[in-house]
Amino acid sequence: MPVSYFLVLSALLFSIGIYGVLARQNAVLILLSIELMLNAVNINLVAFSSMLADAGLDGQVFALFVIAVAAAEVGIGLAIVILMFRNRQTVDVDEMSLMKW
Amino acid sequence: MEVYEILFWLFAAVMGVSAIRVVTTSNVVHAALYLVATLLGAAIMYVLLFAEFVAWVQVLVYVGAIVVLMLFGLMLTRAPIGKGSFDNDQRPLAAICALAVFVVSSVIMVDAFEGQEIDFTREAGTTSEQVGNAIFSDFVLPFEVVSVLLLAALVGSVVIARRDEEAAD
Amino acid sequence: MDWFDDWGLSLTTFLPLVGAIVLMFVPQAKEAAVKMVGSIFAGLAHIAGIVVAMRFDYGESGRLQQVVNLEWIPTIDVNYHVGVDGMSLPLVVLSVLVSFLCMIYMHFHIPEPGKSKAFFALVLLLETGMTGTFIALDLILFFIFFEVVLVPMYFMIGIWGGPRREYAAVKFFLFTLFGSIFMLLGFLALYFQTGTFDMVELRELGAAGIGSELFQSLVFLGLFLGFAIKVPMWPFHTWLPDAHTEAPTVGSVLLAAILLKMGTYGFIRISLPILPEAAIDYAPIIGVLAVISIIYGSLCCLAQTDLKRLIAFSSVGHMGFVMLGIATLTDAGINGAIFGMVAHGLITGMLFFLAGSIHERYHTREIAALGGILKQIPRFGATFSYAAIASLGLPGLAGFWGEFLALAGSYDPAAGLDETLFRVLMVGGGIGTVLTAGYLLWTIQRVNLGRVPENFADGHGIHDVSKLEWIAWAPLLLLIVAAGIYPKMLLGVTNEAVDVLLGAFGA
Amino acid sequence: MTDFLLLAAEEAGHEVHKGTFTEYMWIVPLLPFLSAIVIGFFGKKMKNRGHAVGIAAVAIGFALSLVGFAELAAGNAHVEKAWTWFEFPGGFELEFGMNYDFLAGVMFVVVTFISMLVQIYSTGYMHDDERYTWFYAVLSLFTGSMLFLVIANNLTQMLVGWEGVGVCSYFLIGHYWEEKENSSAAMKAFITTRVGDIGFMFGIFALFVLAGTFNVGEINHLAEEGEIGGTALTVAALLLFCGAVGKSAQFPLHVWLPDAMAGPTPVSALIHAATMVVAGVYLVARMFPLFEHAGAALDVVAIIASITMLMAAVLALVQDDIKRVLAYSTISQLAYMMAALGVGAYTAGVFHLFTHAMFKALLFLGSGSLIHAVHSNNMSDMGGLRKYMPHTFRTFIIGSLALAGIFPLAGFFSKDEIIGGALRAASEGHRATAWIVLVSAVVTAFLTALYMTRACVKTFWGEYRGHGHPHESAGSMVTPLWILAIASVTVGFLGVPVIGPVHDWLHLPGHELHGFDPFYNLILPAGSVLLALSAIFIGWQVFHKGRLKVDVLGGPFAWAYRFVANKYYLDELYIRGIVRPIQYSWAKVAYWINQKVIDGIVNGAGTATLGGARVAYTIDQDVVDFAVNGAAGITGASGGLLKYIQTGNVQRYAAVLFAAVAVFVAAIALT
Amino acid sequence: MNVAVDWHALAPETVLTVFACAVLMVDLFLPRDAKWLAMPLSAAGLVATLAAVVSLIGQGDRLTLGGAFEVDTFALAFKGLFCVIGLIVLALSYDYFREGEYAQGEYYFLLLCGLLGTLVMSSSRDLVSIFIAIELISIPGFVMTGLRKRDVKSNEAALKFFLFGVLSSAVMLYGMSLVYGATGGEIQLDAIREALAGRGDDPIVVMSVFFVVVGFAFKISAVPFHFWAPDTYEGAPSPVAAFLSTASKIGGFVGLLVLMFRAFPDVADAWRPAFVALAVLTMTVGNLIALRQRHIIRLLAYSGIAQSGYVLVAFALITPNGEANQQAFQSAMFYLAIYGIMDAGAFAAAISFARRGGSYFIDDYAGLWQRSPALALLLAGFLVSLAGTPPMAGAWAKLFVFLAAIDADAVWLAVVMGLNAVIAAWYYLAVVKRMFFESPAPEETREIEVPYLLKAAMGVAALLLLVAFVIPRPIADMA
Repeated sequence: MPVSYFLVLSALLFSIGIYGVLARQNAVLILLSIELMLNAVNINLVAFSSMLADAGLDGQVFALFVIAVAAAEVGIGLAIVILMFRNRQTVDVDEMSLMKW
Repeated sequence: MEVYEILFWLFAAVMGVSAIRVVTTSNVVHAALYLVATLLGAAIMYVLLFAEFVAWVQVLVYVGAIVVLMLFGLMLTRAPIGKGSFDNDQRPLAAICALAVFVVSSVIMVDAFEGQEIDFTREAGTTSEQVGNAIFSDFVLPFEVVSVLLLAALVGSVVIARRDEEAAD
Repeated sequence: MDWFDDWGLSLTTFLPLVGAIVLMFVPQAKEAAVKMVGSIFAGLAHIAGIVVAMRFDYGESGRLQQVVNLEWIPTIDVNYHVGVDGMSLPLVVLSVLVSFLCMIYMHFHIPEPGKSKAFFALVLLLETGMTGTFIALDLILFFIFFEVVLVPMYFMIGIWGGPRREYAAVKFFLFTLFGSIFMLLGFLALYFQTGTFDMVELRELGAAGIGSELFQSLVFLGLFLGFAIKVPMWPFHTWLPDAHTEAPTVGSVLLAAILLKMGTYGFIRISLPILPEAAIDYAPIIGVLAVISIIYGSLCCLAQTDLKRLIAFSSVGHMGFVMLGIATLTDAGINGAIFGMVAHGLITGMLFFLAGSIHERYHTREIAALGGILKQIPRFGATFSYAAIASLGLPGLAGFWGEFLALAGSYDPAAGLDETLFRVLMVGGGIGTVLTAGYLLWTIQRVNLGRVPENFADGHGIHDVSKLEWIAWAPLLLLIVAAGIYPKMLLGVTNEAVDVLLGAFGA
Repeated sequence: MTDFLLLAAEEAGHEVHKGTFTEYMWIVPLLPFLSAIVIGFFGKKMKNRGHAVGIAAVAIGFALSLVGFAELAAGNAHVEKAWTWFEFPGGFELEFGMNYDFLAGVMFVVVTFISMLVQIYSTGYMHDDERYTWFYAVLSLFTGSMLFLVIANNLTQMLVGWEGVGVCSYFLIGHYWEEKENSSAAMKAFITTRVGDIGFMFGIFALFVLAGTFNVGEINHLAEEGEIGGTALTVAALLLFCGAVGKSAQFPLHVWLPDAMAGPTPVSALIHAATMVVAGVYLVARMFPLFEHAGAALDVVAIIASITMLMAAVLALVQDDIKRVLAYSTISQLAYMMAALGVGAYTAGVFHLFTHAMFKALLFLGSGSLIHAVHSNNMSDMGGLRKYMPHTFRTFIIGSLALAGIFPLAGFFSKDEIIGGALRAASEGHRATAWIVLVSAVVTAFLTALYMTRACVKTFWGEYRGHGHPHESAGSMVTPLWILAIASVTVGFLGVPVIGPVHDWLHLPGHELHGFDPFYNLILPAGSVLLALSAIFIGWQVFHKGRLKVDVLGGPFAWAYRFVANKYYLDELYIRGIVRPIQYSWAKVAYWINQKVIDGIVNGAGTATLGGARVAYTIDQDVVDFAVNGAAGITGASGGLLKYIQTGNVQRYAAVLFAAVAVFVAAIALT
Repeated sequence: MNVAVDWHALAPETVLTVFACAVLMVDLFLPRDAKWLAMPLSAAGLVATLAAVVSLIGQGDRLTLGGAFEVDTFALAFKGLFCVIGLIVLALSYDYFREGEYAQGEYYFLLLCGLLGTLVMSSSRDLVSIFIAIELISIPGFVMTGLRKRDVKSNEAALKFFLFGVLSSAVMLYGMSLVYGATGGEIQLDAIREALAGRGDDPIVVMSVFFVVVGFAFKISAVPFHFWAPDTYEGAPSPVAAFLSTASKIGGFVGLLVLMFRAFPDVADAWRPAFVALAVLTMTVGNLIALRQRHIIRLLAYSGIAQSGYVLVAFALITPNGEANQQAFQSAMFYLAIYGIMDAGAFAAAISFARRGGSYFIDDYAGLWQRSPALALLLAGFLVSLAGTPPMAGAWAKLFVFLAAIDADAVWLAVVMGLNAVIAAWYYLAVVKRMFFESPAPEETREIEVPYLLKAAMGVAALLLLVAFVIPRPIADMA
């Protein structure tokens, strides 16, 4: 079975992820979209690694690392989102057209 | 048409649809759930590709941890469960762009891996032991580093997320 | 004393730097100490310079002497390669001398807002840069010194300058930087063509011809931009009047006396010997621009109402003569050019001193407001007339020989140059000398002669030349007449070096 | 260190005849220079305020010049010696040398003699001047430079002295610089002559390129040998002549000399009558062989001279300021000398230079004495002064007669020689221009007598029209007058036709000496004397007896009078046509260009960059407007919930980026 | 199972890890008013690491962990640099965090983790390690940016930085996965190069490289992928900004360097245009926008962007056959080294000025010279160095890139650089002008007292720059 099937699938996921990143407004949703992209990456890696079964398992391992890192990132990301949310309640809106001069 | 092909097409379809829903649904929780679907689909794909270990990790870490975390996050920030658009005003542009990326990359990849077959006739896929060997032979350094990284991430998210009771700064 | 033949030059160059560093540790409160330290180091540098001159072998002034050549950045073949020959020696001596005189002058003229410490430190830093430029025999080293000068001068203008000092300072810096970037590109291009930054080697290679004609002319163009802006040549001169007008007296003096020479020196030390063919191609352009500078500068002088600005524009004219001399590519022309550099250094430096002192006494530089200085403070007035007349190129004073030789050269330019064109240029230069006489005499008449304006009649705070001023000026005044009566003093030193230079042209 | 000041100068090697004294003639210029320095630095402290030094120096100089001249006369040919001033490998050698021959000898005598007398005279005339010492310093400096110019063995050195005397004259003309017009006159003098000097300098270059040397003797020699010639030589000669025109106030550069009368009268006597102004003549005389072989050069000289002499003589006729009368007379007399050279009458020209120096100095000093007495330059304020100041009167008359060329005074011989020379040249047809010279010379002779008569009449006869009581000047002033008067009477005899020694002294090799010729030596002189006398008679009738009154202001000749009274509008032309435009219009234009155009471009570049910066910044900020939209989102969120992070713009931007990347990849990868 | 590990080669990383964990542990037991002790501890850690690095110098190249980890001059040079920068950043942080009472212990821990990432990056020679390293550099960055938790700016900055960081990682990873496939399963750089040899125009290769480059372009904030940087730097705690614009950015560059020069040179013809565009855009836009900044941190941010533009020039010079590559590589290294020091110095000065109710606005720098000459002089020094004028080492940095450009016959690039240098000088001088040529506002005449650590940091940085100017040889040789 051609490896291209998987590649196209990953390409699909990747571009859907891009779409989400570009079209979504909610930070969490953007994060979800990025997760889609990361999965596309993983599918690629795994597909390749089994396509080149004799060339070792680098692809799969790589994929594992990606998953791990993704987990870490999600953790951080949500923490930041929560923090931000918390400040929204407390901090006055007028002070916030910031970081521009 | 072999069985694994059927499986592939089936779950590919599922993944595609749910992925699209992830980025289009107007309900945050649904979005998260669709993501779960996609990720599970991905796990199936890994199985098809003889990467059981990766598949398990995918299920555990992603579906188990990440998505749950996400849902927590959504709850915590009390995102509206109900309707409401989360999209900005440029879906078309985004769509075009995504389409462009998709077309270009898939065309190129298909062309590049013309005739590259995945041999499904091989017997049992990679065992977790093989993976372990691989990790501890060639990937010791990344492994160690990743552990530090995870630690850092942990500490980081704690620092960020915890309410520091005292009124600092 | 042999060690001196190796290290004398470096000593001359870096003593001021040491002085500047030492100054950092002298508390500003101790004004006197600051001044003392500053002058001492400048003085030491001056002595070192004189010793260098004394140990110079005039028998073969064409040869580079007291050469030191050390590896500096081997990876790109940059060396600490310094030395002097007949072309650079006078300029080295000039710069140490003038800097020292400035130091003396600064003892009692620290312009607003004071801060003598920083002021002295900057002058010392400047001195290092200037001297270094004249002894460097490695392109990168040259470039570094060439650039080092920018920073202190920028601060000097910016902090102690006149009302529009900020504009002037920035303009000066950016303008020069702009030029020197292209100069640097030229240097690097040379490096990759020849694999060396060493001027001496490059000169040898240059005689044989480096690279294609196109390459040469492009590189020459780059260098030209760098040097012409520094000179400055029309139409790259507009930074000069502003810088001069705004700069403090000492700044103007150093600017006129030495900084401008770095450009012309670059031409004779680098552009000409290394890229002779291109030089021949460019000579007519340079000549034309030079003559434009002469006439144009004189005309602008006639239009000035501010004394200092007038002198600034006169520099444009005088440097025009220098460039004309260089453009002729002849013995006479280039010797004349070097002579002109030194002469202009002495004379215009002197004039800026005087302009500064006038401003200090009368609190204005408006020519219209001044008058009868010769009546009120005769010695000062006499000195002013003397300097002005020297500046208009009176024979027997330094100003003459530079112009004479430059024009002589352009009557009979080097082989391969269009004779007719250069004779036309000569005529233009001649007209220029008449105009020069015109505006200078007119200035004398308006500033020096006539009756004393009422508002100054009481003579309050208007004193004649003070003792320290005499000390600071006497050397210049004497050298002006000495160089005029006995030009061989300079030409004897330069002409062999120039001959070596012209060797590149098969002359 | 000695090396550094390379003071050792080596011999440059020209043929050198040994003379006992003439060897050391270079001392003569040196003395005044030294005295100038001494006076300049210590004069104020001396009790005599410095004049003693100056007079002493120049007196010694005079003595030496006489001795030297005697030695020349005794048959020692000219002495030339030189040191290298500096040289370039390219055969470019500049010498610092002396060249003492009869011509130089004559000049030496004239310069030192007049200078001496003038300085003595000035002790009286300048007595109360506040810049007395300075005055003497500059006088000495001038004398030095003049002698330096004369003794120069090469053109460049001559140029140096040339400019030196120029600047001295600038100082002295502007001596009373409190008055603007005086300093302006000084500037006018300097700049006008400078115009000529540039020509001189170019001439030097041209000759150097032709002859490969600056040395006068060699150049002349090469010219005679015909080594150098052709148009180039003519051009070179003419360029040199430009210098002469400037210095000797020939048309069209004569305008400065009358104004130069703004200086103290002794200065006018020394510089603007006897010495500096003849430098031009001296130059032509010095380079005479060159001029002879330089094609049409001499003709140009002759024509210019003719124009000048007439023009100036006419102007002298209408002046009221006595010094201006003399000034114009000087111009026309200088033209006389030039004309002489122009027709090849070298001897006559130089001889006239010599005699003229005497009586013109006399006249100036005399007029100075008058002015000193009546405190005015204008003859309209004088009159009847012969009663009050007998000495001045007598000497002045002698001078005038000499100038008018009455036998046996100095002027007679020299002028007669010139007319004779012109006639010879014309009749023998050497030169076509000789006729012009002849005619104008004769007319000028007549006019000269006429305007001198006018001057004398208006000054010494009639009633005193001035204020106060004029009185004879002090001895220090009168003595020089008498000495000069005697000189004016006697020196002429040196030039008695045929037998006068001048003919041997100033004889150029290759020119035949004319033997006795009744026409040239009896009839012609008689004629010219008659001419002069008739002019005097007419003048007496018109100006004293008041016969033949012509209403100059109205009447048919009014236009002519106005034309002349305005100096042919030449000054107007120069001022309005050249000076003012440059000084104001062109200068303004150039400066405007500088500020608006060139600097405009420079600043424009800066502004453009800033503009670019503004644009880039705006785009950047609008596109990457995170915070502002974030704030907007927060505004939404203030409703309670963190709904949006409005990254809209960023996303649009990112979208474009991704699309761009995709296209880029496609472009590169699929081609 | 067990692979031979060259522990000495790993020493620096090991030491640093140990100290990082130590900091974390100690922090738990420290009372609140003694939390600052974490700083000296981390400093000690960095010094120890530096020592370890030094101990490796001159030992020749070492390759361990199956070629994943290489210790050569390049790696050592950068490790040293990162340690120095790290120390400077620590010095900057001390007072800032102590007074702010932010989570000090964690902060120092995260900082060390980030630095560890840079160290690993210097030695990583395969895709996975590079990926992990860059993540290890970024993730602590996200957190540290958000450390001023009460400050909305800080939060926004963190979120923005985070989102773009993750996105860029995703893009980069996608590229890497394709490289993996296209090369037939290679992840070692040298192997990749072999696999790619002669496939310069293979679409898949080109595309994969592109995704990688885009990913990195985000990390090093190259125009047009720069937009997150200024706001992030501004919102982040200033010391963190310093870290981001020096260590973190240079880390990204190191990754890009090894990838481009060791893995992808044969594909150069395909992506050179991209790098040319990136370089020109980055320096020009960066400089132009910097011209308009009135907030010192934003100015430094944009100037930093422009500076990376000069480095990118080096990448635009790579050629497959590559006789000029060496030159380019060296110039990039040299530039990064100098840049790290001078930028850190500039940040130090800005922080010192902003302390204690100071301000970040350049207008308020007016007459700083009269208030505290030393500070003004130092800042001026750093700016002059950034402007690339003698007598500071910045001049050499520029010079080397010029050299490389000319060497590769990319004259026009050099010219563009030159013009940019002039523009850059303009805004650097504008600050200098404020400090020296203007007199302070009447009420603002008090001297600014600067803590010793900051003084030390600036002093060291300035000294390094001066020395590097006088004797650039060591760096030049190392490069």
